[in-house]
Amino acid sequence: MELESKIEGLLFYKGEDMSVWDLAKLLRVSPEEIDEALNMLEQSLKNRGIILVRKDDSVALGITPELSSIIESIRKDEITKELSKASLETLSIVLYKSSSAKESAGITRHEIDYIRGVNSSFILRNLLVRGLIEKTTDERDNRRLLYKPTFDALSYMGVASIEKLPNYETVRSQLEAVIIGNKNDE
Amino acid sequence: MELESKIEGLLFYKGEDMSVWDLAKLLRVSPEEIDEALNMLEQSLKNRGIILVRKDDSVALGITPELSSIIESIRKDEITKELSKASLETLSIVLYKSSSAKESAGITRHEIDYIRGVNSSFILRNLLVRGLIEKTTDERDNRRLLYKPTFDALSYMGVASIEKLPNYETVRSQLEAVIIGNKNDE
Amino acid sequence: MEEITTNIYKVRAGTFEGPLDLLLSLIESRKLFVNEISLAQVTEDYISYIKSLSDMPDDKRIADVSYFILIAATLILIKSRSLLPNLVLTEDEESKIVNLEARLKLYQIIKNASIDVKNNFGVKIIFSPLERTWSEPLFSPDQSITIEIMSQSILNVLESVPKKEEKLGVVEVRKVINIEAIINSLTNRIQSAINFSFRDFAKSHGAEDEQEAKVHIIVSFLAMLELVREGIIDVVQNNSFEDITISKEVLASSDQNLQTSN
Repeated sequence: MELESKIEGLLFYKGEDMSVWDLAKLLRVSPEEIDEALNMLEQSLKNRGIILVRKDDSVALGITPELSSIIESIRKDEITKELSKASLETLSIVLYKSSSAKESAGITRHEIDYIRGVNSSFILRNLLVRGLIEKTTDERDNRRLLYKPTFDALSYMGVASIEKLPNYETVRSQLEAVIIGNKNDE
Repeated sequence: MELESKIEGLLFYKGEDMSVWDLAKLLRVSPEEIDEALNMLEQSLKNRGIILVRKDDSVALGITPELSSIIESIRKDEITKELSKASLETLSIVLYKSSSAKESAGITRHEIDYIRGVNSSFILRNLLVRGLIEKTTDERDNRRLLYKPTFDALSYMGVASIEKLPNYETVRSQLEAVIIGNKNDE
Repeated sequence: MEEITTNIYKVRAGTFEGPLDLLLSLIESRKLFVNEISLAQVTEDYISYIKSLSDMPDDKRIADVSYFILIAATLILIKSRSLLPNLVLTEDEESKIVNLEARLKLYQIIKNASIDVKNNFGVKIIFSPLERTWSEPLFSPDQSITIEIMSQSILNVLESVPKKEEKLGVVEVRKVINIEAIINSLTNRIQSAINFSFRDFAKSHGAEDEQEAKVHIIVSFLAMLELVREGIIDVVQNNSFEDITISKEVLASSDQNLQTSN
C-alpha cells in the first residue's frame, strides 16, 4: 500500500490535523518521505470530495468547499460568520502577516497593536475563543507569545493553505516593501 | 463536480452510515443515480486509505483494514497519554458546572471556550474518547449539546455528590458570572 | 462593496477602530496618498475629531482616547513644520514622522486585505468532518484525576479569566484634559500678557508625572493650533532651540500662515 494512502487513512481516522512528525513516527518513515507523499496525496485528491489542508507542519483532511452549502444545510449547529470590523482587521493581520514559513510563523500582540494603532487584547481573546487564531510560544524565545491562524481560519476562508488566500503574494510583497523601507521602526 | 465526489465528501463529513435515499434527497438526484455513482466511487477508492462500506441500503466510508494495527496504536496512545494541564482544567470546568439537579446539568462547548479563552474542541474530543466526559442534548433545546462528567469519572474520584466539591458554591457562582458576562457581550 | 466604501468615508464620532483608521479615512476621503503633505492637510480634521471624543460623556467615550492623543502628537509635529517653516525637528521627531507614515501604509495594506477576508469569510467553507464515533469510549482515567487536582485546576481557570475592565480595553485611561478648557485658559493668559512661554504654559497645569506632562503638552499644543486657526494668536519661534513664544496676534499674518499650510 502506498504511503500517501496510509496517510489518507490515518487522517480520515483522526478527523483532525496531524503533524508531519507524528505521521512519520506512526508510519516509521522520515518526515521528508511524508512531505513527498503529502504532495502526491494532494494531487490524487484533485476533483474529489475531500481536500488536503496544510498549515505549518500539520495537515488535515476537510470536505471540498464546493459542498459547503449542502453541508451547511445538514448541520445542526449554527455557524457564526459575522466578524466585527476590529476582528476582521486583526484576523487579516494574523492571516497575511504570519508567513507559513516555519521559522517566521506567527506575530506578537505588540506587532498587531502597532499596525492597528490600538490595544488588541480583547479582540485577540475573541478570536481565540472562536478558534480562528491560536497562541503559541516562540521556539527560539519562550517568553514571546505568537499568534497564528488556525486550520479553522483557513477553512472559513475556503483555502487549503495560507498561500491560497486572496491576493496573498501581492499583500505579502506590499507588506515587505513597507517594512524594509522603514527598518528603523519601533 | 462528479456525483461520486459529492457522495464521498458527504460520507466523509458524516463519518457514519447514510442511506442511499438520504443521499439522493440531499444531492437532488434519483436513488438509481446514487447507486451508479457509488459503484464508481468504489472503484476510485481502490488502493486508497479509505474504503466504501455498503450494507443493504446504507453506505459509509471506512478505513482500509491494512491500517488497523496502526490505528490500534493511535487509539491506545489517545487513551493512555498523561492528561495535560489544559485537559485537567477543561475537565474541572465540566465537573464544577455540572450538578446533581437534572435541569441545570451540563455546559456547552462555547461556554467552555469562553471561560478558558481558547478553543477547546480537541481537548473535549480526547476527554470523550477517554470516557471522562459525555455529551448529551439539552432537554429544553435539542440543538444545544451539553458536556457532563461521566458516572465513571465521578466514582473514580470518589465524588458522591457534586455539591460537596471544595468551594463548590463560590466556584459555581463565579462560573455563572463569567458565562452571563459572555452573553452580555454578544 | 458600495456599502463598505460609504461607511469608511463617513467621519463620525465613535465609528473608528483607532487613530490610524481615522487618519487613513480622512486621507482616503480626500483621495490623497499617504505622505507628509497629506498628513498635514488632515491634521485639523483629526484634531476636531479628538475634540468630539473628549466632549462625549464619559460612558460613551471610547476607551482608546489616549491612543488618539499619542498619534496627535506626531501629527502636530508635521503640522507645525508646515506652519513654521523655520522649525527644525530633532532626529527623534523626524523618525516619528517617518514611522507614522510607514504605519499608516501598513494599516492601509491590511485594511484592503481585510476587504478580501470579509468577502470570502464563511462563503465557501472547507468543513471538518463531524466527531468520529469509531468505537465506544473506553474509560481511561489517569492518576491526576483527583478532587484535589480538580479543585486546584478550577481555581487556575477562574484566575485566568480577564477582569471586566481589562476586557473592555479600559486598561488605564488617563482623563484627557478638555481641549475647550485649555483654549479658554490660553485666551485669558493672552489677554493679560503679551508674551509668554509655551513651555511655561504647559507646565502650569501641574502634571503629576512625565507621562502626564507629555499629554499636557500635546493637549496644550492642540489648543494652541486651534487658536492659530481661529486667528486669535500668532505663534512665533525665533530659533529652533528656543521655546515657542505666544503673543497677541496680528490677525492678517496668521491667516496667511493658515493659507500657506492648507
